[in-house]
Amino acid sequence: MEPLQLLAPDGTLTGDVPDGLDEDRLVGMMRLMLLGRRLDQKAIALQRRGKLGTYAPLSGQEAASVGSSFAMDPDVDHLVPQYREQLAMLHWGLPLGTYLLQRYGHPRGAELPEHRRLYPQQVALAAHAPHATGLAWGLRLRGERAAVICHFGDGASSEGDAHEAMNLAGVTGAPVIFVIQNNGWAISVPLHLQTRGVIARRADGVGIAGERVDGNDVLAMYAATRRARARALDGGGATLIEAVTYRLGAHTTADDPTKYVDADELEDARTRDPLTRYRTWLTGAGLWDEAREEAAVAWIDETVDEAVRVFDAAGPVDPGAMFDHVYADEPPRLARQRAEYLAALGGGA
Amino acid sequence: MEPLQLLAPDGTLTGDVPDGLDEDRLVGMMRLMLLGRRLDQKAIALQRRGKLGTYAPLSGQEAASVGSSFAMDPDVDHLVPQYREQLAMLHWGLPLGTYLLQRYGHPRGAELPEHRRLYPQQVALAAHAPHATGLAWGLRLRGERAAVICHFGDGASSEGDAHEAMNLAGVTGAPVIFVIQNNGWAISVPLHLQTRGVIARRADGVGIAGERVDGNDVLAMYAATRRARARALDGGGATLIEAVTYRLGAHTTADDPTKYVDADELEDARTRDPLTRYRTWLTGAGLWDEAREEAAVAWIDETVDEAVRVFDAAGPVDPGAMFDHVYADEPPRLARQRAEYLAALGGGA
Amino acid sequence: MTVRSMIETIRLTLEDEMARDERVMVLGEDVGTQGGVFRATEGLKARFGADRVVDTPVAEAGIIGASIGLATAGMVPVAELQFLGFAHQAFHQIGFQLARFRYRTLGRFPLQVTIRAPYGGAVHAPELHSDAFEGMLANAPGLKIVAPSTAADARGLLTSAIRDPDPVLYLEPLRGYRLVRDEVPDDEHLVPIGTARIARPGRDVTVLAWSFQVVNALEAAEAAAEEGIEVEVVDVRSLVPLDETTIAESVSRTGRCVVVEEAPRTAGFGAELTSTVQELCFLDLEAPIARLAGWDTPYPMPLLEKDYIPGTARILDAVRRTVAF
Amino acid sequence: MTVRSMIETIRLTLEDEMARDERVMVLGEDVGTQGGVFRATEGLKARFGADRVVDTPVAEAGIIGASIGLATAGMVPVAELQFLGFAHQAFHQIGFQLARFRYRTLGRFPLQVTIRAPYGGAVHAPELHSDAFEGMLANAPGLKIVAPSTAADARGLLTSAIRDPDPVLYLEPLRGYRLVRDEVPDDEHLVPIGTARIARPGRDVTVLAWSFQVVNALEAAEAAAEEGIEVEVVDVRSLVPLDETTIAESVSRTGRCVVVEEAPRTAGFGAELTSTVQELCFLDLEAPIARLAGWDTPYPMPLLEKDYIPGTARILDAVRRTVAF
Ligand SMILES: Cc1ncc(C[n+]2csc(CCOP(=O)(O)OP(=O)(O)O)c2C)c(N)n1
Ligand SMILES: Cc1ncc(C[n+]2csc(CCOP(=O)(O)OP(=O)(O)O)c2C)c(N)n1
Ligand SMILES: [Mg+2]
Ligand SMILES: [Mg+2]
Repeated sequence: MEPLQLLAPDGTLTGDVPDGLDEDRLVGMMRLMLLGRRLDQKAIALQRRGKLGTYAPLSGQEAASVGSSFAMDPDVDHLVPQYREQLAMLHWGLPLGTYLLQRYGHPRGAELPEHRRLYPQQVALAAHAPHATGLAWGLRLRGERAAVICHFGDGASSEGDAHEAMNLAGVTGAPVIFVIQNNGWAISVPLHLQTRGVIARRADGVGIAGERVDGNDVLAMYAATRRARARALDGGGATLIEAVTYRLGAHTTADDPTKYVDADELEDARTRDPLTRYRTWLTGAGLWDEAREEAAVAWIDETVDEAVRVFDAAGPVDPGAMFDHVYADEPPRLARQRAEYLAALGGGA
Repeated sequence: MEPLQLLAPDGTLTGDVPDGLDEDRLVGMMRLMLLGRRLDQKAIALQRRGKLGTYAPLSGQEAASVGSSFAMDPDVDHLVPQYREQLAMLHWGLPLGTYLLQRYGHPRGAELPEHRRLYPQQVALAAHAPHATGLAWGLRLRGERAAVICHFGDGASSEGDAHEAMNLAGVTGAPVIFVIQNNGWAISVPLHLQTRGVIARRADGVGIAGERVDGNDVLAMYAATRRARARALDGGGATLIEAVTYRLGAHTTADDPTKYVDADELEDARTRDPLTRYRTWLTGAGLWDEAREEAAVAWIDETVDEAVRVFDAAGPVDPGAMFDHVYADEPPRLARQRAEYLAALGGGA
Repeated sequence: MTVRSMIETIRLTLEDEMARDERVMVLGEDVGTQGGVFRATEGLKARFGADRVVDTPVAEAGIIGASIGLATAGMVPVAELQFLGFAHQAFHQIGFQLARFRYRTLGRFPLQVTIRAPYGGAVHAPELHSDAFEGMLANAPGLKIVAPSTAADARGLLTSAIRDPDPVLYLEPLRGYRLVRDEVPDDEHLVPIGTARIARPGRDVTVLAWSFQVVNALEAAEAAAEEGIEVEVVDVRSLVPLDETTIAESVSRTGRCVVVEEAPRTAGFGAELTSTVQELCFLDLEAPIARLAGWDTPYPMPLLEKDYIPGTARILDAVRRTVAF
Repeated sequence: MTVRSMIETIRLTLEDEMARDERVMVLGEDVGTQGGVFRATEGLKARFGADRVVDTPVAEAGIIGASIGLATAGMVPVAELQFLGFAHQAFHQIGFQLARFRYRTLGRFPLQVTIRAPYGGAVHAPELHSDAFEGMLANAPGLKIVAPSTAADARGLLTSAIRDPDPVLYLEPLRGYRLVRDEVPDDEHLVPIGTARIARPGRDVTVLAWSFQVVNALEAAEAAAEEGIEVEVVDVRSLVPLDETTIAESVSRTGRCVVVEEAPRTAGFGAELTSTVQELCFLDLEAPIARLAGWDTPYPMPLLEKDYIPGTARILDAVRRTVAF
């Protein structure tokens, strides 16, 4: 199953620029992709300085995240992300500072935008897939014209939850788009040990639409997702998009990929870098130049620095926060535990 | 995806009689199918008289069970069955009396043949599918030339376990054959609410071989399973066989299908009765006649009567049986509980 | 007030709640056309349509996972698990997704979800159908667990569960579906989650039970009364949150306590009750708290089950021993 | 004897057992080339090959389910779950398939399967990675559960677990992987499953703990000693089966007991210990058994975790209160 491609690895346009992408948005995609790449560097540096817990870099997957996100309307649609979707989450309005606080383990890092179209990032692989199906199904039942996009990885696609979610999407006709980021790895486990099947083909087995897309081609990702969204909104049901991409960095900052990634394979993958490809085309099309790159970098540095400022200003943790939001009303037993805890704090224990 | 068919519903042979079926075995399949049909009647009667708990009739699915079972070698291969596979279990040497005791809830009903190639029947839908994968994988690791066959239903195929098992079979190359008995129903839920996909197509998604077979055609079921077994033994890995069949009876004796099964649909399904079809062809081929039918019925009645005698002779339950086989060695706490229980029994509580 | 069976009451309550609030929907295996394998949802699809009464594929994690999504979309899902024994397939979704969503989103995504599940033994069911594993889920903060023993409470607690802004696991006693019959309010009736009920007052010993074991406990109390022992039966009915006040007050008064449950003894919910009572009533206890439970074996074959789960005789015996201590 | 860290000891023990018995195999996520995310299986694939050290797809139910099948085929699988927090995805396979296979086949299919899972908090891990839910699985008869706190016991219990004819869940303290270091026998070393260990003798109060909390308990005991309180620390180490004899003997002697665990308090395994002790030692108890645990909230964000799980200060405080009662 040949992946859909609109931009060849050398940046040649092999199809049409998809509808819905004016200059602003074409440039916006580039900027967000760049932000992703630089965020990785900055976050890894922060982590080394002990400011973040583990961080999951996204380098290599910028096109898959950004193309699929731009094809949705964050003012209307919903995002149900796995942990490596920081770019999609930012696109849905999560402040970068909040994201960093989350990685730091600060309770305020769990703050989500008020609009409630952004789910918390999911750590349990594929456990959020049925949530996405239910959410999309519920939107349809409530008569809202909106779709849901849910990202997860090739590893997560092996989980039973992924199958249950996609099959349920098939029978309910839920307007949901599953984007499987097939980045070749689940931590150290390569794709051929994860599955011998073609992930996109799973769509046939559960009766939803399926597409295999070059995940390093932001235009193809955009086009496929846009088509899937139109299908979802028109009552055509769910789509599974397999984004064939490659994880260029470590699984997380706790991981050392040199132990298991073949250096040649990695080199080869770098030749398909989604940023280079898109930049080449964008530049050729007269939409990108050094000035724009510099402006983007300045904006990014500003954005990241601002986020780090927010982060640094977050202040100490409110100890009582541990007991907040377990239930709408605190049961007596929990109230007693809270009191006991706060008293001990006061007592200097 | 057109199901493989060798016998048309009117009993015309549309392909070749598969290899491996001499007269004896062709007749043997008919006899076992007939046994199934009559066992349903007898078991339902026993259940009405309070002798069995719930019973899950198999009428309509005889060909799928028998054809797939005959293609395996019970002296070598292993069976990992769901609860509606009484015929396959008998083929693997389970005494019918034991089967009835199991349905009665008698502890001795859990006795399995000593050869250990027959797993206990599984009640938790698809939970046995990963067992089958692991067993097949283990046989390969141990250097045994044997395959595993594992049956479950269209409903069970929606469970995450089914996906995990089949995907793992793909990457391990385990010699396992999953026979999905797509009988149109999961209790009251019809196939189109169970899935919108083609179940056999799931094979592509996980990288195993897939076949869609007319499950009411015992020759086609035999042929497909035989092919799958050869593939498994030759290192070609796992196969998913979707047997397209129909449940002619109730889900179990506790179920009233008239509440949800359309009478016309059922009438229509009866025209594809696997027994009639096979009997017609077998008769035309000169391998079956009234005398053979009578002999078969006599043998069946005898078999069932004998089983009922075993059943009746099973005697009262050994109360201590409740505590047996929790662990190889009984921990002190459990020993104390056993003693307490037995003492209370003695004391007439 | 009308005398109704428990199953009829549950059906009626679901119907009332669906009529009252159009966001309420029912989903699960066989809940639609069939009306549930025990008829708890009979007639609902005919009245409310296939969008609100949904037959799902056989996929428990999917059912609970989808309920989470449905709730965040603004629906009020009431999911049925056909038997609690198959809740295990959804364990990660119940204990670690559903229960925690409010907490991990700082209240942004509360989940008004009810899970109904029949459970409990002595109905001659196949393997795994009789398992009583409520204690396992009681260790998952964020989830509420209730288990009525009367039809009236079945109504009151189900109404409260559906309207509760947090997820509630609502356990139905298989054995009591038709056996339990009592006066049920015809109109709206709420029992606050987190309150126990004194099912029978008594001064000599407190028996703590829930679900069908309350019926057994009351029977044992009758028998004990004939021997001059006055048993107080407390229907715990809300496992999480627990009504420590009612429980502690009772045991402190009687000074003796017997805890009854159907799960295997080791690490069942009875252990929580026993611990709580010894913490709250230590100085008032005149005998060790007796824990009655299933034995530490898997649920046995049906012909043995009546000896597996505690029955009247075992409760009576424990009551006698506790009083005589 | 060599001083080794716990993680090194686990690795070594796996290697020894694989060398001893060619049926032993290791499977799980990242156990192969990577040698496990914590290096517990480092070097094993190089030595024993890809057939016996297997990187599996990300599918926990599949891993445990396949282990059942592998065991019946005559292999001895040692499955790794990357974190106990993801055992929930396999809950039905662990608690209701693996644990029951011997029972439901009348002994025909015993399952010699070990599940290794790191767990426990205070390592600044993401959500769900620190959960301590051993108590939930303790309610599943047929499964054994062990949780060493020293490197020596890590060796002894892992050897016993792998050789045990029944399924054993072997819990590894994340926090202790590198922190815990002690003298480990170089040769074969077995600790019988079902035995507790007196980690420190004392006469005033018994602290029951397991896994990393034993380290905290010992620290608290040091501090208490300076105040003149002699704490006896019992390392429970085998949750199922439980060594009631050692535990009861200790508490009966000291008359006082503190139970420490990391799971949420309600219905954690601490409840089982508390109940057992009050049953076995009722007349000897001079104070209520104190239960220390995580609070009844989901595991909090990392910056709060040190206040979530019991630490030395809370243990010391409970010890003081229990002695002063
Ligand atoms: C249910 C579950 N099992 C195991 C893990 C541990 N784990 C974290 S990431 C990971 C690999 C995931 O691979 P993939 O889904 O391909 O996503 P990627 O990291 O490549 O983006 C594993 C096994 C987990 N988080 N959740
Ligand atoms: C895990 C699990 N969930 C639910 C059930 C309850 N249940 C028993 S049979 C059944 C329908 C199964 O349908 P299918 O798999 O098609 O098999 P069939 O009965 O048609 O042979 C259901 C839902 C179960 N046994 N196990
Ligand atoms: Mg991946
Ligand atoms: Mg079916």
